Amino acid sequence: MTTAAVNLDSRAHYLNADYGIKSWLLTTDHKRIAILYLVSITLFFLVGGIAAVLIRIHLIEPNGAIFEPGAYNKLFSMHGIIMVFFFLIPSIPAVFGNFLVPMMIGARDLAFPKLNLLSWYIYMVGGVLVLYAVIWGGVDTGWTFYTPLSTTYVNTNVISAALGVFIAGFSSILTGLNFVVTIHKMRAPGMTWFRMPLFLWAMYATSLIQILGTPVVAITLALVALERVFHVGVFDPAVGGDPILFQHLFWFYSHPAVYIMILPSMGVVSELITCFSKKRIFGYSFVAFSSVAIAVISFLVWGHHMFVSGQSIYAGIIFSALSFAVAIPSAIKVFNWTATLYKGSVSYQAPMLYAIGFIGLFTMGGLTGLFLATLAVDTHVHDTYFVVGHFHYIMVGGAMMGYLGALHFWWPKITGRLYPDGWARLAAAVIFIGFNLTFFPQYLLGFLGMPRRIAIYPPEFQVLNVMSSAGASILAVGYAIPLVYLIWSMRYGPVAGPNPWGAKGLEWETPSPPPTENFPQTPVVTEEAYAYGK
Amino acid sequence: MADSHAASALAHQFEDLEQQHDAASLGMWIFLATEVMFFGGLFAGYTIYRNLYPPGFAAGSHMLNVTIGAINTAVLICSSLTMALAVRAAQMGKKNSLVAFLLLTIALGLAFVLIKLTLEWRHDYWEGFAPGLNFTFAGPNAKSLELFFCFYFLMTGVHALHMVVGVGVLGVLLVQAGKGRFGPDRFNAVETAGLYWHFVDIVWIFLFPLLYLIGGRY
Amino acid sequence: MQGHVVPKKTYFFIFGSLLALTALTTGMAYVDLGQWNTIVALIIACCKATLVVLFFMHLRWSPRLMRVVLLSAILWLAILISLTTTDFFSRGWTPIPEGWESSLLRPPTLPGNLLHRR
Amino acid sequence: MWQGFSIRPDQGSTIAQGVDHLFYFLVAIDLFFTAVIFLTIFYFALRYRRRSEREQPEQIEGNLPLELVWTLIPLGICVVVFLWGTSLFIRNSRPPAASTEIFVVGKQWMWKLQHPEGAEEINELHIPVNQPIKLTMTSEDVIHDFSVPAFRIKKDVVPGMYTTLWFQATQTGKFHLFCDQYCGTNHSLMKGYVIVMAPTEYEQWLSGGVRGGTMAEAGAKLYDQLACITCHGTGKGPSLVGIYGRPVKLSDGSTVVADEAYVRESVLYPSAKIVEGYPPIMPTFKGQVTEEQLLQLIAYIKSLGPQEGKASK
Repeated sequence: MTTAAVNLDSRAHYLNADYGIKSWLLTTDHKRIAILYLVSITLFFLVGGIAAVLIRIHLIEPNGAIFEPGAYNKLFSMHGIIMVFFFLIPSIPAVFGNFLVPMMIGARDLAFPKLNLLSWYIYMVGGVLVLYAVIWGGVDTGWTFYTPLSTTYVNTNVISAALGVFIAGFSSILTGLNFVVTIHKMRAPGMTWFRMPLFLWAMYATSLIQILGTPVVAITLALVALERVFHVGVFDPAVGGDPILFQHLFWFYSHPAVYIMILPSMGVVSELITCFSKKRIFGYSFVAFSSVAIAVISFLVWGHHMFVSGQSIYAGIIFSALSFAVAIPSAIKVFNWTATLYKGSVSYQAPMLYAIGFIGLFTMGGLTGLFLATLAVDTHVHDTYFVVGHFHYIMVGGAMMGYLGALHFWWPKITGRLYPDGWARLAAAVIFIGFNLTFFPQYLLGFLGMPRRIAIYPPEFQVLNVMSSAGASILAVGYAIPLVYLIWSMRYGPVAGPNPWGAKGLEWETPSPPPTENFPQTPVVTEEAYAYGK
Repeated sequence: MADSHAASALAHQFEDLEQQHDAASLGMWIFLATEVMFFGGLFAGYTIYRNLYPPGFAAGSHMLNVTIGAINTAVLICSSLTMALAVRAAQMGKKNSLVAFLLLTIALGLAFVLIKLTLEWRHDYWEGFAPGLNFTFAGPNAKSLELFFCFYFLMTGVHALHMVVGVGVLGVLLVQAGKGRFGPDRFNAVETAGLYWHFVDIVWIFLFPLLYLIGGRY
Repeated sequence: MQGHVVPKKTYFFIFGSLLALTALTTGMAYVDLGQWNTIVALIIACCKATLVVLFFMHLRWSPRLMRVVLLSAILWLAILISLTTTDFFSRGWTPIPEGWESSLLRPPTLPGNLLHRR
Repeated sequence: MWQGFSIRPDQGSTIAQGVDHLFYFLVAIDLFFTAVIFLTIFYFALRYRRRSEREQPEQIEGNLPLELVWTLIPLGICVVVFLWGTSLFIRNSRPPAASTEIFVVGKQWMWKLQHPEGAEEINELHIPVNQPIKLTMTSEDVIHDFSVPAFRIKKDVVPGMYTTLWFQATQTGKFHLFCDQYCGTNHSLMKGYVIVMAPTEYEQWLSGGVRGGTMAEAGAKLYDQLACITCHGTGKGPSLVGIYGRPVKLSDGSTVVADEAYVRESVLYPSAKIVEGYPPIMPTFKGQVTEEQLLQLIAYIKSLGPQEGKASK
């Protein structure tokens, strides 16, 4: 083990380039900033995860096992705000995007390294503000901040929570901006658009959403905060304002935000599937353009969150039609991934298990989205546990599986060490089983009509709720296992070498962990992505 | 001399100055796209309410002083000109005229904000047109008038905030220009700040008719 | 590497046009054009914005990519505004009962046209 | 825990069946595609598993016809589902002309409902079966959502705006009414029931009997209306507080337990059993109270509990 440590440190790389807390907090190295994000989003995930576990324990009893309704409301609001804005949205872009975008295109760093560090600080300021809000006094508006509840009727820390999200939004915008400029301007010689790994296409599409959507939710939440401070009524019916306008502006961002979470995972899955079946991707251009198509169409469908909101039914019909449109590129991706396995050389190391888990869960989550795009059916299941089940299949089943897949795939590159593959496979299986047990019953609950966000429910729903809670405990164990062995591997894991998976891509051509400048000299690209035949 | 100057101007992640220049201006254009959407939220709300309450919005608009609005528009257009000239001076390496034009731009920007603050906002406040602070109007369209003034203060306020940030940025550039930091090889900062400044001008070009000229003055 | 240097004359010409257009738009507000007042004002504003973007912001001499960025920003703004207004303007098409009075409801505090827009 | 467990909600309205058919159609589509994807992956995973580290699989670039097939088939399905769902939705949003209109006001954290005849209720909506009902709704404070899963209907209740819903119940019974839009602290408690009654019962309910409240509250009202208090609270007659379930000594020396039958007999035939120490002055209420009202009176007397002067409930 000690020899391993000697091996890694015998040469200069980004981790041993400098030591001390200052070398981390003032770094402009994209790889170190990625680590800063990795640590901070893990902390936020733990906070949000504890809230989730408490929610599920509470719901074992129809009358609620632990909390008063008011406390329960604060708990699910905290879970939603932290998981959505401080874990899922930054997760893959801020950690793996930061680490990989420059390496995959053969650049030394992102286009604006200082801006990149600034993004992390902005994110932390927003995060601290929100943590303050949820821990000292709490927020009970839900992550959706619906008016006039949030502006006039609740007495909790709405202002600091809304400002926290507002501030964190700029972190997301600047990260997206950095990626788009980097992908446009910093590609190594020979790295044409159609030679780029699909992860980069996905990151590019994600960045478009971050750039064009986030400012709208920022100004909207700023208006909510102002309305609370000054009691002016932009969304207040008492002054003639319209609360439904708030929903339009909010969902204009917050629906595409779902694709900020899922698109990067789709990019990761494209990398994993090709690597572990030793094959080029089936239908490269279809997979690449479907990412961009998803990003664009995602901006046209927000009204399906408002089918029963009092929105005009004609607008509802338009939004319903457009919502179906977004299903097509998603379907194209799933079929192409499946076809990539055909005649491949498929191996089942841990990252591949996560990728296959992603495809399964995303398929189930995506298909249940059809129910919610269908006006007549949505009328029944809207705002019920069906919706909760659906978006957890996408955001936890999909985005989280992709995140863990990425973590296991690039961990040797990031740390230079391997983790125990057996444990990793076990964790993947436990997570897959726990996840389905947790969230599948929620579809049934929703069909039966159990509303979301309630602390007390009719006793006939108890069986399914208990199943869901049981699943949640398995899921929690599943998430804890990687935490243990990954930390263990940082010190005791075997040395990985530059390319432990036999993967293609520029990031694998440099040592693990990579040197500060990524490449000894600027690489020249001569072949397409996923050239596994060569 | 020119070579060493160029080398120090090039950040380590870029291959050459052209790449660096393109990246900087692309970055700023993308940032401006996000600004369009940031103001876009306000414009969307404005569009909805103006069409729901045409009389209230017209009445509110008539409470504003067109002359001051028009003068301020002219002030901003002047500042855009001086900013464009400042960029030109930087491109050509004329240090003194760069400093002069930056100073002029800052002065015009401050003039705009001061006119806004003293002649308009203060006046509107004392007249009782400031929703949430001092709103005393009680005419037939009081509610929709209040909504108009909400948007008036929000939009002009966010715009003025952008002006103040712009003035701050130009201040930093002014100090650097005084030290002779800019030249034909190195004017990205001035150019991107100029893009931002012109964008803020464009926002006002739309705010002026949308806020001051509703419903006709005939 | 100094980029495109625009002649001073061009800047002053654009500057003059912008001032003239400002005067024009202010003047037009005093002419009764009915519905068209707003449209004329917006057209003039668009012209001014175009001048600023093309000349002051050098878009005329910039790579095509910058134009794509600008156009997509405008397109996205159009999406936001048009799809939102779709809702508001078609909401009145669904018949709403003529104002019922219920003893349970507080007297309406609204300016009115939100409730019974046709 | 398993009581009332089911995975199919009641179909309580004319709308429900149509929605369910579409729902099950979608379930079928989901199952089909999930099965196709899962089985294909499993098959490929086994068939093409890596047998040696050195094997070089054949590289396949893609297949345009295949791409078109799996673009067009989902597209076709989406078009079908969209048209089906939308036409159903439009039909479901159009109330028949002959609907009875009921007004709904949402308020933190209760539902106030008002019938056209003037009857008002809270958190309970009594309606006749097989009669189209149209709800016109607004809110006094925040956004609520009127949702009756058994009827497959739901609509936000928005301040400053009227929204409408309609349904026609097809079976009598008691169905959950939820607030589905999170509305603040006691959102979880903002719930109630829709009680669907046979038309005759509904008429009876409307005409005054069972309006609002619990049985005991209705009994209390009745107790008041019939002026029972003029004797039973003043000493002219025996006090009724806490007598329920206790033995009562009668004037003929015997004792009876004051149960439901005894109370009923005393109301209808007061002279049958006279309590010791009181004169037989009570008039008969036969013909003045219905059976249902009798039950309410009994419920009220039960609720008077053991302590003197205070209702335990």
